[in-house]
Amino acid sequence: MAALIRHDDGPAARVKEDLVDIAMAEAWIRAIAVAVDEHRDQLIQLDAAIGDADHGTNLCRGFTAVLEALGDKHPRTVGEVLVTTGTTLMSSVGGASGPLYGTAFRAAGKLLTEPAVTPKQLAAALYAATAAVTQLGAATLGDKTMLDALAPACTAFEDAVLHHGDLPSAAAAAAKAAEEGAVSTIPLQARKGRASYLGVRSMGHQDPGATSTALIFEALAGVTR
Amino acid sequence: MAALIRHDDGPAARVKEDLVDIAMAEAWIRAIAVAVDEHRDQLIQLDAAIGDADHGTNLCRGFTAVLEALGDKHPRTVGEVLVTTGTTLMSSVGGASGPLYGTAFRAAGKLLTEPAVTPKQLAAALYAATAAVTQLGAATLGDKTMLDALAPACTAFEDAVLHHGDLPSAAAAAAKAAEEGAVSTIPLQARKGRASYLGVRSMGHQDPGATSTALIFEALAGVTR
Amino acid sequence: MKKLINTPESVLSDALAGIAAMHPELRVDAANKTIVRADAPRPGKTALVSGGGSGHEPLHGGFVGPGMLDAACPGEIFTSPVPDQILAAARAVDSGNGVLFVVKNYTGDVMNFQLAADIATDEGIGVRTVLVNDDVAVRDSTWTAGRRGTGATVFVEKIAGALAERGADLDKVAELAERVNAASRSFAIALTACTTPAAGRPGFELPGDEIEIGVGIHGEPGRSREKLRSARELAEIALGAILADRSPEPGEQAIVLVNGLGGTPLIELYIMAAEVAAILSRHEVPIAANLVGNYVTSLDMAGVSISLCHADTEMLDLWAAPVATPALRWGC
Amino acid sequence: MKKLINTPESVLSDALAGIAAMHPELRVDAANKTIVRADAPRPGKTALVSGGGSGHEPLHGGFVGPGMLDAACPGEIFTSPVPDQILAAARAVDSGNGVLFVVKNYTGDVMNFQLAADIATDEGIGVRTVLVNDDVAVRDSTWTAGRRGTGATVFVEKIAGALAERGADLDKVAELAERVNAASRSFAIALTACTTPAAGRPGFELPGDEIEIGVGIHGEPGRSREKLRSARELAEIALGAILADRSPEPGEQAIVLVNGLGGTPLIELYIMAAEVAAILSRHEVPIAANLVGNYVTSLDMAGVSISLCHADTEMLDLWAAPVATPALRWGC
Ligand SMILES: Nc1ncnc2c1ncn2[C@@H]1O[C@H](COP(=O)(O)OP(=O)(O)O)[C@@H](O)[C@H]1O
Ligand SMILES: Nc1ncnc2c1ncn2[C@@H]1O[C@H](COP(=O)(O)OP(=O)(O)O)[C@@H](O)[C@H]1O
Ligand SMILES: [Mg+2]
Ligand SMILES: [Mg+2]
Ligand SMILES: [Mg+2]
Ligand SMILES: [Mg+2]
Repeated sequence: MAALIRHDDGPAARVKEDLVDIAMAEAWIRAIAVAVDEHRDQLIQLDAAIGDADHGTNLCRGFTAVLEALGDKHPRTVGEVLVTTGTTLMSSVGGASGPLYGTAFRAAGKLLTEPAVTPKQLAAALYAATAAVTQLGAATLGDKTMLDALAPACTAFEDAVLHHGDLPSAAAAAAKAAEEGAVSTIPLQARKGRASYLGVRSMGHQDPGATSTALIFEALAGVTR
Repeated sequence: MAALIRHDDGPAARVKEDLVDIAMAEAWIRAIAVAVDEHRDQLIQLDAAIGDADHGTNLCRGFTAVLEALGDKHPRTVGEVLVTTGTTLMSSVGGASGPLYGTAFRAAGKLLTEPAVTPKQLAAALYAATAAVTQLGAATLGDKTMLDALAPACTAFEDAVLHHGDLPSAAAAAAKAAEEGAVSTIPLQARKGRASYLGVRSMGHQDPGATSTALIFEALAGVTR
Repeated sequence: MKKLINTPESVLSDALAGIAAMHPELRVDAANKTIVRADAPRPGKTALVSGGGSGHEPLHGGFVGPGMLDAACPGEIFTSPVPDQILAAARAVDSGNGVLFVVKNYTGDVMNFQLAADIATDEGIGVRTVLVNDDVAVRDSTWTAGRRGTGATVFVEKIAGALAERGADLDKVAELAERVNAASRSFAIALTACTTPAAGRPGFELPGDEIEIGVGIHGEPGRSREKLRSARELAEIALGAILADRSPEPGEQAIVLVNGLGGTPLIELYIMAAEVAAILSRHEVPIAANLVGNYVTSLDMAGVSISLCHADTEMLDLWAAPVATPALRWGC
Repeated sequence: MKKLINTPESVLSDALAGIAAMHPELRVDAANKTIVRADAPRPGKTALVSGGGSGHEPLHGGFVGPGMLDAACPGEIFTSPVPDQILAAARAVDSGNGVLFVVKNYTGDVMNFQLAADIATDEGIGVRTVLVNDDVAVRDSTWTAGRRGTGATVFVEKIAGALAERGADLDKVAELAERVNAASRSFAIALTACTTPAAGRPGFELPGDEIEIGVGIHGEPGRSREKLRSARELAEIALGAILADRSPEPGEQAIVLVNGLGGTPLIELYIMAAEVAAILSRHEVPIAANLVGNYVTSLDMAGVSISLCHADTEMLDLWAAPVATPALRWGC
C-alpha cells in the first residue's frame, strides 16, 4: 500500500509514505507467513542437512498461529503487531527458533508505541531485536546462526536511513544484507545450536535460521516497495 | 567309485557295480551336502518368495552336521549311513524340512540292513521314505511340497529297476522325475506348509522343498553314474 | 544388509550370550540353546515351555519368568527349534507335574514339538500341547496349513502361566490355554519386508506407496498388496477382520495388543492404538487391559499387528496376576 | 514415506489420544499437550517434569507414573515443547513442594524450559532445572552447544524420581539428579537415517555398507561416516569413548542401557549387550543393573546407543526402587 500512496500524490505523501503504519506492519507479518510457507521444504531440507529437519514446519506452524492471533486483535500501535507476533511465536513454535524469533519481535515491538513509526524508529527497533537474540542465544557473528543474517541486515537498514535513504531503499538494503549474511554461513563451522554437533561436517551448508531471517527482511522489502 | 570298478574289470564287476555299498551311500550323502551348499542361495530365494527364506540355510546346517556325524562313525550297513543322516537332520535342521527329511532318511535306512544292497532293495527303501514323509506331513500329490518331487522319483526308480535297468539308469530316471516334479510345482497353489498362507499368491513359484529333493536325487545319479 | 551382528551364523548364540549376561534371573544353556527360569524346576508347579524360530523377540525368551514361561527354546532365525532342544527344556523344568508345550501353529513347529513330546512321554514326562492359531488373515481350511500363531501367544503364555503359578495341574492349565487361544484373534499389516541375516536382502520388494495386508511374522508376503492408507483405515481393516471372525459374547471384555513388528516406532503404535480404541468403543467392546509395543516381532519389519482376546473374568484376573519376565513385568 | 499415521500434522495429537485411551492411570491434557500422573498433584511430594521433542518414545510420556515423572510435555516431532505447555505441566503437578525440570541439553529445550521456569517462579512455583548432557560424541567446548542429552535421561528420571517418591525435598532431588547426570555417559551409532513425518524422506542418504558414528537422537548425521563393522567392533567404539571420558571410581557399579534407536530388532540389541558385557568385564566394571530395549529412540532410525551410569550405592538402591510407568515397571 506504500507503493499506491507514493504514486497517487506528491511531496506530502513522500513523508507519509516513509512511515511504517499498522497496516504495513500487518502486511509485513502476512508476507512473512506467505514466504515461510512457500519456502517450507527448503527450510526443512537445510535443517535436515545440519539439524533435525523441523525449521520449516516450526515457522509455518508459528506464523499460521500469528495470523490467527492478529485476526482477533485490533492493534493500536505498530508495536502491538510485533509484540503479538513475538508472543505467539514463543507459544507456538518451540525449538530454538521459537524463543529467538519470539523475543526478537517482542523486543522490537516494545519500542514502537505509536500507530505509525519512522524508519529511524524501526532501525532502533531492529537493533533491539538483534540485541535480544544475542542475549538469549549468546551467539556471536560467525557462529552460523540467524544472527549472521539479522545483524548485518540491521546495520544495513540503519546505514541507509542515516544516509537519507527512504524506507523502501533501507528495507531493500537490509534484505540484500540479510541474504548475503545467510549465504555467508555456508562455509562456516557452526558453534551454536544443534548444527554445532556436526563439527566440521556443518561446513558447506547454509544455516536454516539465517535463511528464514533473510526471508523476513525480503518480506519487509516487499511490502515497503 | 562305482565308475572306477566298472572300467577296471569285466562281468564280475558289472554285478558288483550294481550294488549300493556303504562307500557309495556315504558318497551320496557327501554329494548332497555339496549340492545344497552350491544351491544354498537358490533355495533361500525360492523360500523367500513363498516362505521364510531359511530352507537353504536349514539344509546346509543339517548336512554339515551330517558329515560330522558320519565322520566319527564306521557304519557296518548301508542303512546305518542313512539312519545316521536322518537322525542328524532331525536334531540339527528344525523347521518343516528337518523332521520330514529326517524321517525319510531314517525310514529308508531301517530297511537296508546289509553292507551292500541291490537296486530293488533301494527302491523299497525309497518307498518307505515316501510313505514316512506322507504320514508325517499328511500332504498329497499336488499340495506343492517336497512330495511332488519325492513320489515321482521313487516311482521312476522302481520302474527302471523292474524293467531291468541298472542302478545308474534307475538313479538317472529318478533324478529326471524329481526335477520334473519340482518344476511341476510352479503353477500349483500350496495347500501345505507356510506357502499355503499365501493362497493363490503361492502360484508361479517353485517349491523349495521339492527343489532340494531334486538335488538329492541328482546327487544319487551323480555318484552311481 | 545392515545389522548389529557379528556373523549371520552366530546370531542366535550371540544373542543368547547377551540374555545370559543381562538376565541373571534366567539360566541360559548355550549348548542346548534354552532359556530357563533360574529357579526351575519348581516343585509342585506345572511347567510351561514354548519356543519357535528366533527373530520374534521378545517372544519367547523375554516371557520366561515367574507367572509366565518356565523355559523357552529359540530356534534359528524363523526356524522352529529341533526336538533335542525342546526335550532339554522339558527336562530342565519338569518337577513331575508335567509340562505344557505352547506351540504356534506352523508345520515345522508342530512337527518338532510333536517329536519332542513323543520322546518326553517315553521318558515319563507328562506333556500336553496347546496350538496357538489366532491369525484371521489365513482361512483355516483344507487349502492351508491352518491359521498361524501370532500375537495371541502372549495372551496364552501370560494367562496360562499365571494359572500354573497358582498351582493348577497340567490338565487345568492346558484347558485354560485352549480357551484363551479360542477367544483370541489377530491381524497384521506390513509396511516393509524384513531381512533375515542369512538371506541378506528383503524377502520381497515393496514399492514406496504399497503395503502388505494380512502378513504373518516370518517375512512372507500377505494375502494382498494394497496402497498405503491412513492409520484409521488400517485399523478398520484389521479390527474388521478380527471382529467379523469372532464377536464378543456377553460378559466378555477385551484384552488388546497393539503390537509392533520390529521396525515401527512406538509413537506410530500409539496412533494405531487410538484408532483401535475408537473402533472398539463404537462396537461397545470395553477394553479391560492392553499392551502397546513390540512383543511379537518379525525382525526389522515395519508394521503392526492387532490382537484381541475376548476375555472372561477368570482370564482378566489371571492377566492382572503378577508376572516378572524381561519383557512383561507387573505386580511384583 | 510409509508410516502408520493419519496426517503428518496430527501425529502428536493422535498419539496422545492413544496414550489417553490405553493408560487410564495417566491424565492426558489434549489442549496443553501434557501427560500427567492421574493422582497429581501428590501432597508433600517434590514433582518431576520432563519433556522435549516427540519421536523419542517411550521418552518422556512412557516414564510418567509412581517412582518416576509426575508429568511430561511432548513437543512436536524433534521440537522442544513451548513454555505454555511446560508451565501447564508444572501447574498440574506442583503441590507446593516445587518442581524439578529434567531438561535434555539442546538449545531449544533449554530456552523453552527457562522461559517456563521464569514464569513459574513468578507464580510462586519453586523450580529447579537439571540439564542432562551425557553424549560423549560431542565435545563440550566453545565450539559446540555442549553435550547432547540422550540415554542418561532414563537414569536421571528413574533415580531422582525414586528419591522424590520417598519424600525428599526439591534441593535434594535436584542435587542427586545432577550427580546421576555427572556419573553418566552415552554414545550412539546409526545404521540408517530416520524420516520425520513432515520431511517425508530420510534426513541423510547412507550407502548400504556405511554407518554414522556418534549420532544424536534427532536424525542429524554423526561425527563421522564409516564402513559397517561387526557388533563387537561397534561395541568397542562406543564403550571406548564412554570409558575414556569417565572411568569408574572405587565403590561404583555400572547401570547399563543398551538402547535401540527405534528401527533395530531386539535380537540385535542383545547381541550388542553380549559385547558390552564382555568389554565391561574385561575392564572389571561390574554390571549392577541393566536395560536392553527401546527407551530413547529416534523415530525409525536403525541403530543403538550405549549408556552407562557409574552408580554409587544410593543410586543403585533408588534404581531398584518400585516404579510403575508404561515403559518402566518393577517392584509394584
Ligand atoms: N544460540 C543460538 N543463537 C542464535 N540462533 C540460534 C541459536 N541456536 C540455534 N539458532 C538458530 O535456530 C535455527 C534452528 O531453528 P529450529 O530448527 O527451528 O530449532 P531446533 O534447532 O531446536 O530444531 C538455527 O538454524 C539457527 O539459525
Ligand atoms: N506338510 C508337509 N508335507 C511335506 N512337505 C512339506 C510340508 N510342509 C512343508 N513341506 C516342505 O518343506 C519345505 C520348507 O522347508 P523349510 O523352509 O526348511 O521349513 P519351514 O517351512 O519351516 O521354514 C517346503 O518347501 C515344502 O516342500
Ligand atoms: Mg531444527
Ligand atoms: Mg522356510
Ligand atoms: Mg522356517
Ligand atoms: Mg527441533
